[in-house]
Amino acid sequence: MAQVLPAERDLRRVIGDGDAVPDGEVDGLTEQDLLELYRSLVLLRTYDERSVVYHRQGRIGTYAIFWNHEAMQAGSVYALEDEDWIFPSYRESAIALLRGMPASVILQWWRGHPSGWWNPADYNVAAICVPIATHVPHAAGLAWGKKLRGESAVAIAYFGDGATSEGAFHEGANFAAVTGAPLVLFCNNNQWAISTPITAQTRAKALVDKAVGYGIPGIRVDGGDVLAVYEATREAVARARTGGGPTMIEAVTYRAAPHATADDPSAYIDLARVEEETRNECVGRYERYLERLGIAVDPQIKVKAQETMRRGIAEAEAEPPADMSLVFDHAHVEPLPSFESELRELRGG
Amino acid sequence: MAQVLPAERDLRRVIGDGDAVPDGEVDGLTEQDLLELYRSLVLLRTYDERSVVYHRQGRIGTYAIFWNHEAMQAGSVYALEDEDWIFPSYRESAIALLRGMPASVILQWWRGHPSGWWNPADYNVAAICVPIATHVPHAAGLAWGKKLRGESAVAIAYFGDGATSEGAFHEGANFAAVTGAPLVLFCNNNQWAISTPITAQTRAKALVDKAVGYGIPGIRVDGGDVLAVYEATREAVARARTGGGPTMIEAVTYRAAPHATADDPSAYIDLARVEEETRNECVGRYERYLERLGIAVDPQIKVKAQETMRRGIAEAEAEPPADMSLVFDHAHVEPLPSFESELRELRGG
Amino acid sequence: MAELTLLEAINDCFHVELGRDPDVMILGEDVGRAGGVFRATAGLRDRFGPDRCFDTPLAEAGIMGAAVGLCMAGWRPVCEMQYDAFSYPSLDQLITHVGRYRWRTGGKMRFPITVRMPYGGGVRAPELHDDSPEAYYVHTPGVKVAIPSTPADAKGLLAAAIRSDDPVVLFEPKLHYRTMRGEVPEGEHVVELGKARLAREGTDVSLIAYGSMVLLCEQVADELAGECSCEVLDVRTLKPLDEDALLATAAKTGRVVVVQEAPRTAGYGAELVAVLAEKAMLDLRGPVLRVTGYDVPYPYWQIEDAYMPSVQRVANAARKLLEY
Amino acid sequence: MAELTLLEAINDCFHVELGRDPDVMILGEDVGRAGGVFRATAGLRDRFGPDRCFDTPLAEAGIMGAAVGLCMAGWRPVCEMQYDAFSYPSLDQLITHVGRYRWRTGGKMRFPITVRMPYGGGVRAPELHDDSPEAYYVHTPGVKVAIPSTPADAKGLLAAAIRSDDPVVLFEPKLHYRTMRGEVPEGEHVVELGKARLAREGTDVSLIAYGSMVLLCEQVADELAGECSCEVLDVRTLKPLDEDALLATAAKTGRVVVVQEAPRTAGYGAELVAVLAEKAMLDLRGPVLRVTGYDVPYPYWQIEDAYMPSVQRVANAARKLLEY
Ligand SMILES: Cc1ncc(C[n+]2csc(CCOP(=O)(O)OP(=O)(O)O)c2C)c(N)n1
Ligand SMILES: Cc1ncc(C[n+]2csc(CCOP(=O)(O)OP(=O)(O)O)c2C)c(N)n1
Ligand SMILES: [Mg+2]
Ligand SMILES: [Mg+2]
Repeated sequence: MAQVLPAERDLRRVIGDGDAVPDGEVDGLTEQDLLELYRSLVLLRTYDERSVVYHRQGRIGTYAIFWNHEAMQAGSVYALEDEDWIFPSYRESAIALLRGMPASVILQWWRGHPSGWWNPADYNVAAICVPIATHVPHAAGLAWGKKLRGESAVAIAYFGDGATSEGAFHEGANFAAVTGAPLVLFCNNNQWAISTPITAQTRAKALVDKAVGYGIPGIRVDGGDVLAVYEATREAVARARTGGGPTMIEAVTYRAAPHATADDPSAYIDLARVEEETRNECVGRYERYLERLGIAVDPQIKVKAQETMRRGIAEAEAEPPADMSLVFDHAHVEPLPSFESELRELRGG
Repeated sequence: MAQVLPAERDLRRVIGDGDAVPDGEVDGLTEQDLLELYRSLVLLRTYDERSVVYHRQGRIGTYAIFWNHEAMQAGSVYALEDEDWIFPSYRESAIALLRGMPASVILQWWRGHPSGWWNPADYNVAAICVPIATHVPHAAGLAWGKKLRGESAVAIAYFGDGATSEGAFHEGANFAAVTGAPLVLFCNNNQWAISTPITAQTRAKALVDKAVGYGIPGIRVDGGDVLAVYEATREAVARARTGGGPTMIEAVTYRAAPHATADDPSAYIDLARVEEETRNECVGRYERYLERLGIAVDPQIKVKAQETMRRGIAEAEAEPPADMSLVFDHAHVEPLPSFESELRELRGG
Repeated sequence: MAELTLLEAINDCFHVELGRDPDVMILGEDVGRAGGVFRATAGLRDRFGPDRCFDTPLAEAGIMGAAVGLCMAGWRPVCEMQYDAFSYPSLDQLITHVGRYRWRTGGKMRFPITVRMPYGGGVRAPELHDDSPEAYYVHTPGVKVAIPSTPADAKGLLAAAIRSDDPVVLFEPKLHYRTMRGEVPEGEHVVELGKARLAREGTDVSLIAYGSMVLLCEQVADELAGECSCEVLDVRTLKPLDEDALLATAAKTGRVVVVQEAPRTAGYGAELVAVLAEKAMLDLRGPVLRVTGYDVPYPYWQIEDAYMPSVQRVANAARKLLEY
Repeated sequence: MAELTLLEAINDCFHVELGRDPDVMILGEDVGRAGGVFRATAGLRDRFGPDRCFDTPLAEAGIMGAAVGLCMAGWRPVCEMQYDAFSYPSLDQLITHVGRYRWRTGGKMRFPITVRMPYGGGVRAPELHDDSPEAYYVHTPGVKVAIPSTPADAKGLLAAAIRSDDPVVLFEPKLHYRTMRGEVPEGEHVVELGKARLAREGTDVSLIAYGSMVLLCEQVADELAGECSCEVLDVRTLKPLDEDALLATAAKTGRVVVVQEAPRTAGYGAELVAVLAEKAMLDLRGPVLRVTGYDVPYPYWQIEDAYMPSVQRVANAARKLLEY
């Protein structure tokens, strides 16, 4: 079993600022990899920005914006194998794009259409978890269950800073630690839970300090630095896969956008800080890094991402309306006897 | 605000072993205090041993034995003021004896008689908490509420090693930390939760490591050493009372008796270890310490404790049977309209 | 009297009650800085300070559990659960402590906790923002439950809950938060717990409902106006139930339809029917019918209307009774 | 057939089912080393290894939540909740995930979770060891519920639950764990979910119950033998309910008493009455009566008998109907 490391409080960082902080690099990443990461970032950014527009146009419902969270998602997923399982919260609603899920499926989810519900086993991506932190025990159970079967898959669960206050986070993290489950506990610390700042959420100096209490290693990383996130996750995944059990990663970023389309943060947020964070957002930071390295990015990457979204929304909107029978379908494997007559009644029969 | 200390992993200890480990002492404790602590230990020990007998005699119901836990209870309560609130679990069922509650009340609780239910405000001792860890948020709320009112009272919540796995512990501890509530989180780590050993409960090296994750100081103390427990609690209480917020204390001991009268640990426990722990039990350790200091103990202390128990059980047994109306009384301040006719029906009217 | 929305009526109540009693405090997620995600608590943090309208950590069991302790310190806490389905983590504290702690002290201590939450569907939201969980709460000993259906009652029942020395849980029909307006008495306004409201008088069929289903029943009454005369009873307090009002309308019309948005099986509607089946048998001219949500997870929103009791389903039930 | 206690029948079932299907695993507090605090899982850790009968940390929501993930990894988890009231921390996972996850995958994944727990009072225990929480579970969409009243059914329903691809919650009458003995088929024995059991045939009054109240109803039938002939229907599966059996006994006798140990308001008994009030109205010769626990915290044990439905209370209800 890997040695249990104490939690780190220092933010790991790879990407410099083109000035005082020098650029680093991640062992083993080729230019191909760097471009692949860029593609992921652009895809997510495009998904997010288009979704806000679609919402304004009334084409999708309420939507949880993940602008400036892309580096955490892209960097961590790039450290996974396809066999590894992803447990997203609503903040990572589009993460399955990185596993090849059509954009239309996720858009349908936000459109409240049943074709937005997928089979987790198709992409090894669990359903989007709406209630805070309740998926952490699921991820622990899946990872533990895989280990019990002698399979090599690892799981990663994404949750926010607010989520660390929930009992479900605690119980899931402890279960994973005790069972030695191959799990990465990935905390997106964007410093807000809707209107509640991190200082009202915890008295801990760093959320990753919680790792110590579960007897597992913790890593704190700059969440706006896609390479640092990748590297940290790769380390955690390797430990998990070789029997070292779970790791908690705290990725520190800042929610520079509203919590969701329905939210107006002006009442509670520091707008100057938001502006500063916006200037330093993660996709631009990575673009400047690539530029400094002299790596040219194909403009087609952005064009293709736009194309993906155009096709996605078109496909979603072309889907026929859901049939009422779906009210009853899938609630059980063996349906309740009442359903048949209830559906008949509903159809006006 | 007091500085946040890192959690200590070393066991604090005051009482030596009369051999390799020298005796220490606690600043400010007089001989009078030392004898007072002894009186508390004997009272609790007597209560516990008599209760096991009463259970065997069928005079009380199932009973949760706290043999070898007395030092934790006596030492910590001695560090409190009367205004301070105690939140016991079932393992500290008799702790209110130390606040002057008649033994009959607690015996009645274990006899399932309504006169065993008391007004917490009479002794500043909350009701015995049966579900694991659910009283931790209560204690946090009380302590926070007192602070909000500008009152100086502090609270202490007792819970076991198993309890640290529950979401309720986590949410309560975090609430207390965030609100700066004057609370002592007192973990009785007796290394077992019924048949589940501490190694199946957590992967942490020490339970007090959890304190770091809440951003609060943690103290690890020898739970069989009444003076070390007293001293640690005194420090935590002082910090709480002066605005420094909560402290977590992990008191390490060993459950040398069955979990409760209904439990047979022979199936799961290491009997040699139990024997060793029994030889080193906390009341005897303190007696030997006093002996080494040359402090004579009045044999009347034990006699009086026996007398308290004799009177307690006699009073409990003399209580008239509870009236059926108590099924309905006290469920609400404004009773439900149905209760009147239901009681009439019950009385056969 | 002012014309207020349901939400404004709740906010108005808070201003009155926090002003009136310095022991009342609000705690919940985002109730302070943001004034609540629906803005039910807007302006209270500024007016009464951050301690009396407190942004808690994200932990519903912690909120409910802390409230128990706050009562012991002399406070009258009002807990907001951000949405119906996000109250489930607090059920443990509710069942094991909120409903039992007074009894556990032999009646010596009071636990004047108010729990309130937006509930119900029809708002085109992602899953778990649409539940009608009242049955879990009503079944819990030691807990009273009320559900307003008008702005005036939203204010009056909340005031009654806050002033009650018993724990009271309030469900607020979020569907009507901003769309329903009504006259609301200014200043102190208390609606006694345990009293139903006759929303509409009628003679042929009784439609019995609470919360957002009351308006639906009134629409059914309109729809059926040419065919029969519907009485609409707004149960308003689910526990304690106003049995007299329930039995009176059953005695008057002899035909009863109970409407509930929650899933059918073991919902609160069953309790209403059971009371009638025990105590109004001789008055009934036919079966007691329920129109309810189905025993399924609340659906994705594109088909949520199919789940919801509709004017048509309720009207059909009423017609069936008329033909009986 | 062997004569087994209810507990032995459960243990026997586990031996058969874990032996039969390598994907079945048990998790819970003290289920392994100790074989459960009631010893329902005795011998399983030794026989099948600590991974298939796993001692979890003390965290009920963690147990229920981990079970969801275990299903995704191909396991068929059986979760033990140590006591009724200690299942409440897991209600959140039950309601938000166990009952909804299959639906959430468009029916693509299966969640064959079994949850079992000892329930009910009468055992002279400290508080919160006596609850009858079935209504919370029955009301939850996506979840099936069964409650055996005999050793044979304890085995057969547990086997059915374990083999079911739907989540099933089982409540075991702890009062009868060791005191009730009965013939239990050896080896594989499955009692289909959704079928009631006619515990006693009769013609004048139907006593309808489940779990530990069935034996009580049989005692009432004996008690009343000189006065009338009682039919006793053991509902056995609460969801899905065997409506045919319910309606058949109501049609046969026309007089129905529903007996439930849980608090009265919005208990499962109300659902049974509501079904009768909707579908058996013409068959009924009088009101449908409920005999239940009261809407109070389950009392301290010295007076718990006053809370419990008694032979006398049920017999009185039956007599009332006969006089009607
Ligand atoms: C159990 C539960 N309680 C409350 C909510 C409502 N809610 C949705 S998002 C949110 C804030 C979450 O903050 P955080 O965990 O930091 O994640 P972020 O949204 O910042 O990514 C809240 C309170 C919920 N979804 N689930
Ligand atoms: C919520 C809950 N789950 C389960 C139980 C049953 N139970 C009673 S004591 C106990 C073990 C507690 O262990 P620990 O917290 O270490 O305290 P100890 O008994 O050792 O003092 C369990 C599981 C309970 N009382 N409450
Ligand atoms: Mg956040
Ligand atoms: Mg312990």
